[in-house]
Amino acid sequence: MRRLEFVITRFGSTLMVLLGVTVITFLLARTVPTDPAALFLGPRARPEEIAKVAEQMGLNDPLPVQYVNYMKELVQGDLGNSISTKRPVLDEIFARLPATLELLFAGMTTAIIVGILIGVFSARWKDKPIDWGGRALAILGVSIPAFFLGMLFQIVFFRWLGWFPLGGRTSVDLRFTSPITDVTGFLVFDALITGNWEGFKDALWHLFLPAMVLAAFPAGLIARMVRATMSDVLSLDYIRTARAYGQSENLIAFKLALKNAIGPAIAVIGLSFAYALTGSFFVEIIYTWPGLGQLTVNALLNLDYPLIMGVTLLGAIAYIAVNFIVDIVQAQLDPRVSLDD
Amino acid sequence: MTDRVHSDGTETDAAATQPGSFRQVVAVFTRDRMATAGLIIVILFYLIALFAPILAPYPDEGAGKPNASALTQPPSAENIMGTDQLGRDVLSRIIIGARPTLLVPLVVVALAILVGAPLGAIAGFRGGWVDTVIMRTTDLFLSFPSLLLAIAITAALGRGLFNAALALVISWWPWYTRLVRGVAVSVRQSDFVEAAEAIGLTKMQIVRKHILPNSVTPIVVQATIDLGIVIIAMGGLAFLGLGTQPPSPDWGLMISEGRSVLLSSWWVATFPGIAIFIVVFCFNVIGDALRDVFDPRTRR
Amino acid sequence: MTKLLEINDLSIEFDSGAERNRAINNISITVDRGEIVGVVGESGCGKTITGLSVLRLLPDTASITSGNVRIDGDDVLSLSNKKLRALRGSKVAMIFQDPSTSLNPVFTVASQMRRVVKQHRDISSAETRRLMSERLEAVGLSDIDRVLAAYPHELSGGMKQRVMIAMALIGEPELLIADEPTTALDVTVQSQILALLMDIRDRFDLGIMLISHDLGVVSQVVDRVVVLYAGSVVERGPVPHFAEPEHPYTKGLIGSIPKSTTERGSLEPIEGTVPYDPGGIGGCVYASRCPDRMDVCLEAAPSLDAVGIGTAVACYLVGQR
Amino acid sequence: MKPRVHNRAPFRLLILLVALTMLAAACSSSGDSGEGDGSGDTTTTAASSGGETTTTAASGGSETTTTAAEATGPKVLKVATTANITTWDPVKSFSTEALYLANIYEGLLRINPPDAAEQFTPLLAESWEASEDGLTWTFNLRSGVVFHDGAPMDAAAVKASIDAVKERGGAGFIWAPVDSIEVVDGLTVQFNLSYSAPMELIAGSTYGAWIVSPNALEAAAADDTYFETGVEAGTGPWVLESYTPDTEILLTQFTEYWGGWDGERSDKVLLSIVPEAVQQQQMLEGGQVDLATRLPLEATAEFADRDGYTVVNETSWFNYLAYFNTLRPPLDNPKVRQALSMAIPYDDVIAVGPLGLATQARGPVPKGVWPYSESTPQYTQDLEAARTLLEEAGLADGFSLRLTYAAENEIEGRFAPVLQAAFAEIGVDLQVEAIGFGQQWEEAKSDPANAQDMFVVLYWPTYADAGTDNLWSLFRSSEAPFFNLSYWNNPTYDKLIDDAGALTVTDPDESFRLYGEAQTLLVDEAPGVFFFDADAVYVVPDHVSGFDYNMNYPFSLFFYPMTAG
Repeated sequence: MRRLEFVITRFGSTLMVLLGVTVITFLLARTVPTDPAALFLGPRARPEEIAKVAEQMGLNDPLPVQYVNYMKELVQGDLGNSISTKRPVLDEIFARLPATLELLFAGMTTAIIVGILIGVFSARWKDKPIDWGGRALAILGVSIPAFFLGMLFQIVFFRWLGWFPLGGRTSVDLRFTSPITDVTGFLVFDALITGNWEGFKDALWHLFLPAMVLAAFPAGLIARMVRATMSDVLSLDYIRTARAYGQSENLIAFKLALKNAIGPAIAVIGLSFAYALTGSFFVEIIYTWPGLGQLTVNALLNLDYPLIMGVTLLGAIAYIAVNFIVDIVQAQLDPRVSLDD
Repeated sequence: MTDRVHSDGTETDAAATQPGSFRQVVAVFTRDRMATAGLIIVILFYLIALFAPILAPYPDEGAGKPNASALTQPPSAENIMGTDQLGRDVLSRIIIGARPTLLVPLVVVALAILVGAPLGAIAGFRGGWVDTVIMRTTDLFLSFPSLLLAIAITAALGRGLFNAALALVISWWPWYTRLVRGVAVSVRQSDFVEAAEAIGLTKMQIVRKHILPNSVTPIVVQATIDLGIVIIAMGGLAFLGLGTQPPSPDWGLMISEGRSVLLSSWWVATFPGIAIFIVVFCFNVIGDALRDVFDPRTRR
Repeated sequence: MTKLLEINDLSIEFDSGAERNRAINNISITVDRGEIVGVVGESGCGKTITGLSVLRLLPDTASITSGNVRIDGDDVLSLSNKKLRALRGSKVAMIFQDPSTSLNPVFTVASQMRRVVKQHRDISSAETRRLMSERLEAVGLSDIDRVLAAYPHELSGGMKQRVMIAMALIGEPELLIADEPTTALDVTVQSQILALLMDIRDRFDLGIMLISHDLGVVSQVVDRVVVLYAGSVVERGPVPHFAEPEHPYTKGLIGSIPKSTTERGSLEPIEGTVPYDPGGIGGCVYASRCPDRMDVCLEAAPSLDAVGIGTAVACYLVGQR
Repeated sequence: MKPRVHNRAPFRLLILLVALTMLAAACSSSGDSGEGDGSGDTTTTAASSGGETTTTAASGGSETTTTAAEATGPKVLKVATTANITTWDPVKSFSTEALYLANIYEGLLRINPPDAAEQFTPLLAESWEASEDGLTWTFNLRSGVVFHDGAPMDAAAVKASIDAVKERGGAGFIWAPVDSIEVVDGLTVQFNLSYSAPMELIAGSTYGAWIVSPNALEAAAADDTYFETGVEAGTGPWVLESYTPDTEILLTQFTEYWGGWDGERSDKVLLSIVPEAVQQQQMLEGGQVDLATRLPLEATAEFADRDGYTVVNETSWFNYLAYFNTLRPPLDNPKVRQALSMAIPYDDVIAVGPLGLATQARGPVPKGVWPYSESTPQYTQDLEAARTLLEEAGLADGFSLRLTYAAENEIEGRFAPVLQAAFAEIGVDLQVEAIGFGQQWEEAKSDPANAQDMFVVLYWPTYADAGTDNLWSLFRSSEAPFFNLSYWNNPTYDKLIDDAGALTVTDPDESFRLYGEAQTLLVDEAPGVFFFDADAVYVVPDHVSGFDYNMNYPFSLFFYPMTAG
């Protein structure tokens, strides 16, 4: 019962935070220096048209009224319309979401696996050459900006070695040779479940570099965190007990200690996700990945603020959701964690 | 648990962090050779930023003046890092660009501390509704991915170096509020504050005399690590066209500009990229060394 | 016939970066089958290090500079890692001071015990289960299924220590090293655990090295006592000898133990603390705190001389008597 | 006008949350054991229901085996483009989507490139004639033409289309001379003009001259968003098969096209929207596309030296200029504007901006377009003269100006610093600022008094008459600024332009003379700076045949004659 209570309380406070988040995005949207109505109608609009749309958009109401209206529309899933495409922001976002999610999923999965491995190896062989290498890798990961690493990989893996494509989600030819049937929007996954081997290879081949670039920073974060918590755990009594009973160092590091260390280390996954989310913007631009990042960058260029705020809001929601889940997963992993926060 | 994860992803348990003296900070560098090397390189870069116009071989080109007679030339004796699409010496651009790239993040972090730290001290020390209000606000800002919030703010305020820096301050101060609040709470519970109250120090005096000094070390550690992150964030904003405006140089902007000639003229984007990487790497090495000493969690 | 455990002239140094400290100084201890030997001393005097050295569990910063440790004649210090792991938990088992930190909090009792079985025995899972239940019963636990399914934090301190002992018995050890097994427990539970140790000694013909700071507790269960001070053995002998100990430190140690007969306020703690680097002291290690200190004590360390059968004391006073 | 979201949206917001939750859960659990299959399934399913705009893959293609598809698959022309769809509405369209619409829709006729034997190619009109006074134009339509939706193309459809453009079209102003349109009979349509105008040029316009199925026009009149999901109803050779926003457009043969499908033709045209020039370069080099519409300028020079590629380099309608804000001191003083025009190193601007692939402009009329005149003067850099002029204006100590240019235009971004450096030479501090073009225009239009001092713009005529467009739109005075964003007001110029325009059809020589006078006056008064007319540069691989750049349609490529062998 306490577990359920914890989830409910945690959910309640999350809702409060979400409400605050909408206030911030609303205020930011109203800070935009140009007249939203004029922006919406574009440069060809006549003043009387602008006035009419301003009235319709409720821009003449007092701010609190505008906020209430904004919230009313928001709960109906209406984030307004994009200024440049005139389509509902949510439609635009959903059209791009699968591509970004696929990238994020691949990047985060890689980051978590690689990060944990580096962290564990580092801690297992603390102060040995492996540790030095692991720490260097981790610092490297958090020191290279995604927008530079992405280009570096393009020079090396596309221009010099020719191993990977420069960008895009699939080869252009693919839609004629072996089109991927849209099932989930995750191309690699779709190709796999529909048995489209060519499509699978092609999509994976395109996904590889962007996912690696995206993974670098979070992997570094996770590696450092895992190393720190693992080092702590490895010096604890129960690890000595395990040693005293003949357990091998590898079993100790990769199972007995890791299960203890992973809980605190997971806390960093929420933050890694935040970095990966913004990192995906840069990765998408560099690898012309047709996701939310490209959408946002175009929106920035056109001052398409409903779209920018929509993406910001969803980014915050995603981040909050991830943190919420991380908390719960942490609680699940460690039987001792008291859940009354 | 999540609450204590910092903007660089490490857990600094503020309450448990020893209030170290500045001497201890210095001691870190006398012991750890990597950190010393990092510090020297960082100082070197900042000196370059300070004396940029003197050091740049072609200061005019560095500031943005095109040279129609030498477009995208590969590295050579005259231009050891080559020239960009507008014929400008890449090395000079990097040197002049060190100013916005390195100095502005310094100001950003300083302002974030200036705003965040006192709020954290007040929240932690006063407790009650003041604490609640400040910390709920902090939580609110921290529920956005920081860079995403900065992007949204810059979009709302308008592009440009000043607005980008402002946006980063707005996105970063809560980290310091949270950090200092942790210190403040632990200090408040300690005996010498009781003693201070007993001898009649006012709350503000206690904050000034006990809480803020005790926060210095964790703030220094955090700021070191944050500087690297803010440099990357600034570069990212410039890369997106939101930060420094062309033709002024900025490493992030230079990388962005170099993208269109990436395949034929790799040097345009690569050198500024390496520059930004070196600085951030050094900040991270220094930060790690400091944290190893001052953060008992990772101390042996 | 070789003894079950022989520690001969063992010295251990710690390397803390700039300086090296000798923590254990030429000590010799033996334990035989069916015998409980108490190793007694204040905290920081090297008891735990001695215990850990038997299984080569010393931290990376410690190094053994002289002497050897033999189990059934085999030199532990020169065993290969593989053989060492085979030794740990089977022939020699160890239980620790604080059962609540010595069990892995995120695994169930069954899971932790099963891993020990797997390490040393090749038996089916049903047999494993039976073995685990049997051992848990042997240490006096009931409601075995619940215990097996429990996480450590769901058990009381005494239960946890019983689980630890049961775990130690799984590998059918000949030698048990018990490092302050009762310190973290309530007084009533303490005596139960001590009784349990005696019980299993009898049933399994174990040799037990019982490490404790509490001479009073130890003397209830052990056959012989070794008193350690600052890394050196200052006095040893069978329990009866300690009714009238001879070394000033041992006397002090007894004086500082509360007894039911002791009147309030008559406890006499020993002044001062254990020296930091006993290896670097020229004279008697206890000289700095000794109420009966003489000039000679500061010049050279007294040797551990036999004063009776199985009894030895390292003190100039003893020689003068 | 008020935009609406259809009502499935809240449901989808929920799905988004679920999807994100699942993603996170999958991430967390994979950290533990590396397993994530079950949750991955849910995530992706949920996520995909949002992507409704993604149209399914090539019809039938997924049924056949891959090898068979490769062997017998359609002949596809693959093109990388940068052009985004701002609207699918052919009536409203006034932007980059012209590239696609020009292949889906047709006008009455097409204007041929300057070097062609005939001036026009008849399309939906087989012939036309003008009355003596140039006020009545009669077009005889081609018979048997049907729209993609099956409706017949006839005089009523032509009238409806042009009326719609006049009423709500983005480029509706081009039909300004047309007073009324009469349906004479099923296949004859007559335009009655209020003043004479070159109707062939107007009917051959890139924008606002497409003939659209009446059914679609009706639907669009009732529902503003009718076209927006990717609906079309033209007569052109290509049918829009699928459209994924910002990603790709697939065109397929319209089997009933009046021109027929004899000879070497492509079966489909796949247009990948690739905003990045570098990416397009890679796709072209890697053979992923047959044609790329935008390559890095640096790369085109390399292609010229390589076997297997031809670089097509032609004059174009693209005229780069900058407005001065003539409302505000010091730019209200012609001497200052002249000084600034003289400070510019035009050769460097051309060398740095378009990498030399341009010619210095003679005023706002692009080379090769009526009424371009070789006698229009040009400025050349003369810093001494510039300084003298500033002294005369009492501004020897210099001043500062703010210039904006379109962030999305790479060429402007390249030469803006050249201006900055040049102005510094005469003591003028120029702040340059890259903003989105829409924002830039918005700023200039909404508040002239506080707008930017200089506004760099790339302009091209809407149809092949730069007199009624460039000269009129950019610099003739008007009450509400639209494109005359120098806010220049010169009655002499206005009269010259108006008079010249009225004589275009009836007395072309006099019209040309008057236009010439106006252009000389314009350059002399310098309400703007005229930089260069950029070349249109295309890299055409040798395996592509039928490529023909038509400068009269600067944003369009016609895929009908093109094949990739």
